[in-house]
Amino acid sequence: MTQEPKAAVFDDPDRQSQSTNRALNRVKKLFRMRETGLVLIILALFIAMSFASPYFLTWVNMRAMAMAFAVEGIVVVGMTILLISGGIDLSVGSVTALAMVIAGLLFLSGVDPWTASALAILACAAIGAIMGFFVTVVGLHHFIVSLAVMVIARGACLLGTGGRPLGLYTLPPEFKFIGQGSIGVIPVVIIIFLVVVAASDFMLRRTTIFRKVFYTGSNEKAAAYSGIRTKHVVFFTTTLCSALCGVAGIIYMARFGSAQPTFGIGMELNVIAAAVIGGASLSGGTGTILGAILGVILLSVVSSSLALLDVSVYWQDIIRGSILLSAVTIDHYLNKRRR
Amino acid sequence: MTQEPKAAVFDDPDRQSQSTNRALNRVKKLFRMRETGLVLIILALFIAMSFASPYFLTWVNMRAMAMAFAVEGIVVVGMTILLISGGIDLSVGSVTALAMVIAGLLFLSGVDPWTASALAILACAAIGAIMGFFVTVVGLHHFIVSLAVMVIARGACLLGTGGRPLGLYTLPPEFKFIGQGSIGVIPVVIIIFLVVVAASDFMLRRTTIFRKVFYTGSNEKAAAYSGIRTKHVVFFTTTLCSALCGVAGIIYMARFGSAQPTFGIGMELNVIAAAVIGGASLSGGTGTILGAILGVILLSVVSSSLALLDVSVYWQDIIRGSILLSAVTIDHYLNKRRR
Amino acid sequence: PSAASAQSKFQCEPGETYIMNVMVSAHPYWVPVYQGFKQAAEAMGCETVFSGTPDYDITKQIASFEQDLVKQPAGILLHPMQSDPFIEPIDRAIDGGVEVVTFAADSPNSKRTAYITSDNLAEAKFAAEEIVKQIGDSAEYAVLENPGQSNHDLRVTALLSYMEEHYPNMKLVGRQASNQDSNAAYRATASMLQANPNLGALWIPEAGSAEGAVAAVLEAKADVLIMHADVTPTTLEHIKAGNIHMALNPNQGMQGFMGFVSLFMAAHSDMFDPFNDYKVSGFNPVQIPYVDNGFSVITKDNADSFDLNAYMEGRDPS
Amino acid sequence: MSKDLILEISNLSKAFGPIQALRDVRFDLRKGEIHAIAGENGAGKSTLMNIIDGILRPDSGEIRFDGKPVEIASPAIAQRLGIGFVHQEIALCPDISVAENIFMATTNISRAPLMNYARLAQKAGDVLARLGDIDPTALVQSLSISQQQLVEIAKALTLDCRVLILDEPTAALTEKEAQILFDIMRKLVKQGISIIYISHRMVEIFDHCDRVSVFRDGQYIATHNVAETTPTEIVHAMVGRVIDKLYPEKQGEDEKTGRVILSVRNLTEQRRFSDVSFDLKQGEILGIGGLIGAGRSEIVKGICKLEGQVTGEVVLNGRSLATSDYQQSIQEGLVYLSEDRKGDGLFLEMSIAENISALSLRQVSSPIGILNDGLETGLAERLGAMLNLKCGHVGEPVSNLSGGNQQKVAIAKLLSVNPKVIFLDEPTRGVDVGAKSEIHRILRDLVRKGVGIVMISSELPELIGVCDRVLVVREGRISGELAGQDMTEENIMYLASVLDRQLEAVE
Ligand SMILES: Nc1ncnc2c1ncn2[C@@H]1O[C@H](COP(=O)(O)OP(=O)(O)OP(=O)(O)O)[C@@H](O)[C@H]1O
Ligand SMILES: Nc1ncnc2c1ncn2[C@@H]1O[C@H](COP(=O)(O)OP(=O)(O)OP(=O)(O)O)[C@@H](O)[C@H]1O
Ligand SMILES: [Mg+2]
Ligand SMILES: [Mg+2]
Repeated sequence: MTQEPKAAVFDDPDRQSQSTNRALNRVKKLFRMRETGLVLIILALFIAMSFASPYFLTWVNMRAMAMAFAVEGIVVVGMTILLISGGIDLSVGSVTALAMVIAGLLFLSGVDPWTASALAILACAAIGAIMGFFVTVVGLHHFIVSLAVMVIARGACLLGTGGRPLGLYTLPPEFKFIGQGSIGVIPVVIIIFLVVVAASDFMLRRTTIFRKVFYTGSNEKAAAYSGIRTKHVVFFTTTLCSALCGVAGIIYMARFGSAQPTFGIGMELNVIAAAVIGGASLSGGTGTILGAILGVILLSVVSSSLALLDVSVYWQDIIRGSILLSAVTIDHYLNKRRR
Repeated sequence: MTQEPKAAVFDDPDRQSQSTNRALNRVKKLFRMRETGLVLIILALFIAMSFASPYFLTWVNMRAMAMAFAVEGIVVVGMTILLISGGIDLSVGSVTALAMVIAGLLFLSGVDPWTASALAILACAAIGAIMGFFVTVVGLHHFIVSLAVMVIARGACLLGTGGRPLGLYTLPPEFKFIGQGSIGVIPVVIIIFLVVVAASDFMLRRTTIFRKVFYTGSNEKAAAYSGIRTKHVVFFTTTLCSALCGVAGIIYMARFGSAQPTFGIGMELNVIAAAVIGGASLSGGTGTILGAILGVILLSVVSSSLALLDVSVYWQDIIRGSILLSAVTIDHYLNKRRR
Repeated sequence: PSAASAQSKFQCEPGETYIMNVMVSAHPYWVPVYQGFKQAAEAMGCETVFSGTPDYDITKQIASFEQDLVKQPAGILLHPMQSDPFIEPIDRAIDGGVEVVTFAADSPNSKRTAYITSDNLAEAKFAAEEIVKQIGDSAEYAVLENPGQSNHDLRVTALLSYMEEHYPNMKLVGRQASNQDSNAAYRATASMLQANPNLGALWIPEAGSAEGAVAAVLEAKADVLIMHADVTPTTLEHIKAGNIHMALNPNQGMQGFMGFVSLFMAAHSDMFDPFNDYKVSGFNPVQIPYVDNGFSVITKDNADSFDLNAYMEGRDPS
Repeated sequence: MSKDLILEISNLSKAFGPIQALRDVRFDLRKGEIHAIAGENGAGKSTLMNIIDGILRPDSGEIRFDGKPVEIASPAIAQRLGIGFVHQEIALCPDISVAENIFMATTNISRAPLMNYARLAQKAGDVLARLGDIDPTALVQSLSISQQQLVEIAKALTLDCRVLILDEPTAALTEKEAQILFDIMRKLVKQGISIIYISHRMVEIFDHCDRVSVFRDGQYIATHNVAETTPTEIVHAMVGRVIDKLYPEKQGEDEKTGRVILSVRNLTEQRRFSDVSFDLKQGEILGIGGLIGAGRSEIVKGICKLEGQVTGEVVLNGRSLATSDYQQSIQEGLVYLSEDRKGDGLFLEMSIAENISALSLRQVSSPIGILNDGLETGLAERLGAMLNLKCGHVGEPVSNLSGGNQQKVAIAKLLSVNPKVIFLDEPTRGVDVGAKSEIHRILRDLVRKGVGIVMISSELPELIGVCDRVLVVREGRISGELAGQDMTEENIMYLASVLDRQLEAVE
């Protein structure tokens, strides 16, 4: 139609401004990043704490704080990916405990700890696969499937141990090194954590396989129409989350030198909270590893700070909850304004 | 409007077949009802249990089972309505405990127990209103808000009691009657439960106010585009759920003659599970009170049965989880076939 | 033996059953208690059942208690999760001919005939004295706790008030909740160590948190005396390795054994005619307000005897 | 003959429970043709396409592709065969960028392990440049529904396909975008691609297609060469009766009262529109035209206080309104029909009856607010019959309905109240010819009863055929007003797209 030549007239000036526009967009993007708000809030907490306590900004304290959230952080990575794909997993706590118990029992029965750990992680992946089966093939909701598995896995922990923690003091030192050793000044636990985070963050943002996770979670129908096997994707993320719980369980085992059948009760809420604070949506399609990890850090720094300041235990919960609520509120407004 | 005369032309032949159609539809509806599957599963459990244990089908056992789920059932009603509106509440356990603690402290400080209870329920409603504020006005997600409130309310319980249960042995008998008395052979607790269930079921299905809850949860935007003040609706359901927790807390207090700051830890998952088993969707828009109550009954019968059969505690969780998973799977297939 | 049993009054009728009812029934604490309960029962030719609820949920425990009653046992050894809620059920049981004895937690206003427990005050006092003995009476100490769980609360508060009263120069520098979560205990201990470089001792009311606390102390290479109540295989190993100074473990076996014996006696009160008003007032003549089952002190030297897994080898847990 | 057939379908049937959506249908598609499919709402067109794309499985029947029998079990298989599909209902990922959405299928089968976002955005930009002004890096959720429709089309165009299915692609497009689409279609056909084109707009079928197949009630009726048939014949085959007059009588001279029902003055919203003023007179249907993204929807939503921070005055029957939200607007008698029926028009999993009564719960309940099932069913059945709604019974969920029938439910919802002014945003989007003329007739009747009607439509013939007066919106401003003989497609397009205000003076 007649408009076409006119459209061309439009094009030219547009093209010119495009390159400057793009550079501007990048800067804007950085500011618009969901994570910026969280970083600011955490920074504010750090500054406040370093005034409140001279011990806060010490290397040892930072190290201890990092150790306290690193392993849970691995589970958070799995949960975030699962949330992005539109799922949820309440069984993370029990599956983490089960990994310890399986590896511990195998080790006590004479299997070498590395093989035992590998088998335990495999078993956790298998549990994830079973959940994936019930979700994708049978068609049940993640929530209810993982709730049932949470109960079953806890039961398996109790059955395997008679409810008693397994003492694994005899684990060889090279195995305990995973949980207790350091390379240079940096604890191995933190190195593992950073590797998992960096790898999963990169993959989630940049690889074609993990992009399908976003597509599936954002609109399963649209993804299916584009030929994506959405059930495979959900099956995969469900399995991956449980497998990462397995990894976390093994690290805990190496770290504490014991397998505790009651470990991780209530952990699921903490883990989901971290992911949600970091921008993951419970309805799928959005979320970043970086954000989720910032969420873990936020929750962890608050807990550590309250301990460091020796706040009365009867006040701690009230303060912790209030800080959580304020943090997400501030973050929400920071995000809103930036848009 | 103009259509009326024309509509009449259309109506005549339709009307004739309508009455037969309607009767047929009703029968079909009964069979198509989501709840039929659950009823069948629960019946099957009852029959199996009455063969497995001579004690199962006794009046005393039935009474004990009903007493165990009646009060939680009231919370489930609130949660179901909230889920239908598209929300979720993780704070139900702590808020229930807080109701006891507030009423208990007031009573111990000399307030008469009825006033104390009314104030406690009001306080719970206020907590719900605050959550509703953060969700509707600030724009945060129910999950994270209620998680923070769960922590804060638990903290308040501990702070108010120093972590120790309040002995309320001195509660007057007419107050304890709510929790411990019977009218005829039927415990008052169960009567209250039935009244709440019947009233809320009726309202949810038949009143215009609660219909708006369905519209809002089904498609919030479409509801807004139908002139429904969706924020008011969500605010209302959030407040109602917490208020019902308050009611439950007061009944527990009357029943136990004490206020327990640690009551209801982990209760939220149980309550949500019951609603979901009963057909409520976590993404809003669907759910029935009847279904949710059947969900509670199912969970409760399974727990009671395992206890009655002296199943080894180490096996109980595994069996419980497996029955839960099988039940929802069977229910899912029954529903699928009927469609 | 059957001839002999007919003569002794300390013998059960065939099929006479006693139940032990607890909350969080998979918790390992109950295991040695139930073994003691069972050993006494076997000696008297009685049947036993282990019952309760796997959950930390008072309504479920009451429901399970009421279901126990349906079976009309001779008696129930009960660990009531909360005292007052059990008053009515216990009274109803006793009025219905089922004897009830409580252990480890009490329901003092009910009609239960006996209460067997560890003396948490004695444990706390012992721990306090030991701490002072080891690090002197003007040092810094801290505690981990689990607010809301009564016996743990008692172990902590009793120690604090004992210190305050007897050793006013001892300084409490940290009081943190770990709620039996080893990672939370790790976090709390690490922070306390940061804030208090001179921390001398740590008292922990249960073993799960002790595992996390030890990890933090070892990592910080701090010289802190750790004492805790209860025991797990891992804390045992830490005791052997000297990372934990000492653990105080309630004598669970005695708790179960004495629990059974008092229950049996209450159920067979016809063998006992004491000098009081029980006949006119209508209460059970066997009334034992309080039995202390005592506690063991676990150190490097005797740690090997406290391996529950070793103890349970070849025994039936149920 | 069969050598130049790319797709042959025979004896194909499909049922959804008791509803027989397709009965023994056949269909064939030649290489390099544009083959239109016509049929009433619920005739089974989308169902057939969903079967060809592997989204649904047929109950029986055979599909031959390129002469060979095939079983299309999933969209992935359809893709491998070279079938591309633009869905009637927009299916995009809202949280993902436009570029990624467009290349979702490509990403899915790509061997490259890493994403190349820069290239993706650039390629998407190239495709989009042909269609309209859309930023490839924007998130889909920030686009208007018509822009989303363009993205859907762009998505199909990037597929390397041999058969392209377009299921009512122009329902939400204006003339300009539609023309661009037709140009592209013709280029594709020249490259040997075959196109299946579904539309309820006869003009499009007769202007751009080679053959047309007609379906009715799930049955195949006939196929004609477009050159050898007439719209009347096709419509007759579709609906089984003759529709003599496509549009109802317009307002007669004697009906002009000059009484103003609604008067809008200086309505402004920071970013979306500014300085909008117009009057709606009694007895007229007022149309609003314009290009995609011009701001038509925003203006109307602003009047109803549905969205945005709006300043300016709205006067209803001589009284200035002080409404602050839509609830109050409804009470004053202003109602709005959304253009996005799936996103904000309907409660998909709820029943037809429950949908229809959503605006008017008071009508189907007792004074104390107890719902009356009978009244509710009655209302739904009455309005359903009036709009010729095709459904099993009004208790079934709306998600079971065909697209056009869903639109009828949305309209029925509005008609259930007694509004003073109705704002309709693309009211006949996806509605078949028969029902469309029925809706138009109802609108005209309402106007005669004194109800004010404002209708946004992107379909120019409809705008011209139904409205008595048309306002044209460009870039958030009213750029002109047309009435009577001046209402021509050319004039509307001109006002909608002139480049700047000075040019207007040249006219
Ligand atoms: N998922 C479903 N469940 C039940 N019935 C369905 C379903 N999908 C479609 N139908 C029914 O199948 C019939 C054909 O629907 P279809 O969507 O193919 O119609 P259509 O020709 O595309 O109509 P329109 O022009 O309105 O888009 C309709 O009667 C519809 O109600
Ligand atoms: N929620 C929103 N956020 C940002 N921009 C929006 C939003 N809604 C609409 N817009 C933009 O506002 C402009 C006007 O949109 P509007 O829907 O009113 O156009 P329209 O004339 O009705 O055309 P259409 O045919 O696309 O509906 C468009 O450019 C659209 O992208
Ligand atoms: Mg269609
Ligand atoms: Mg529009």
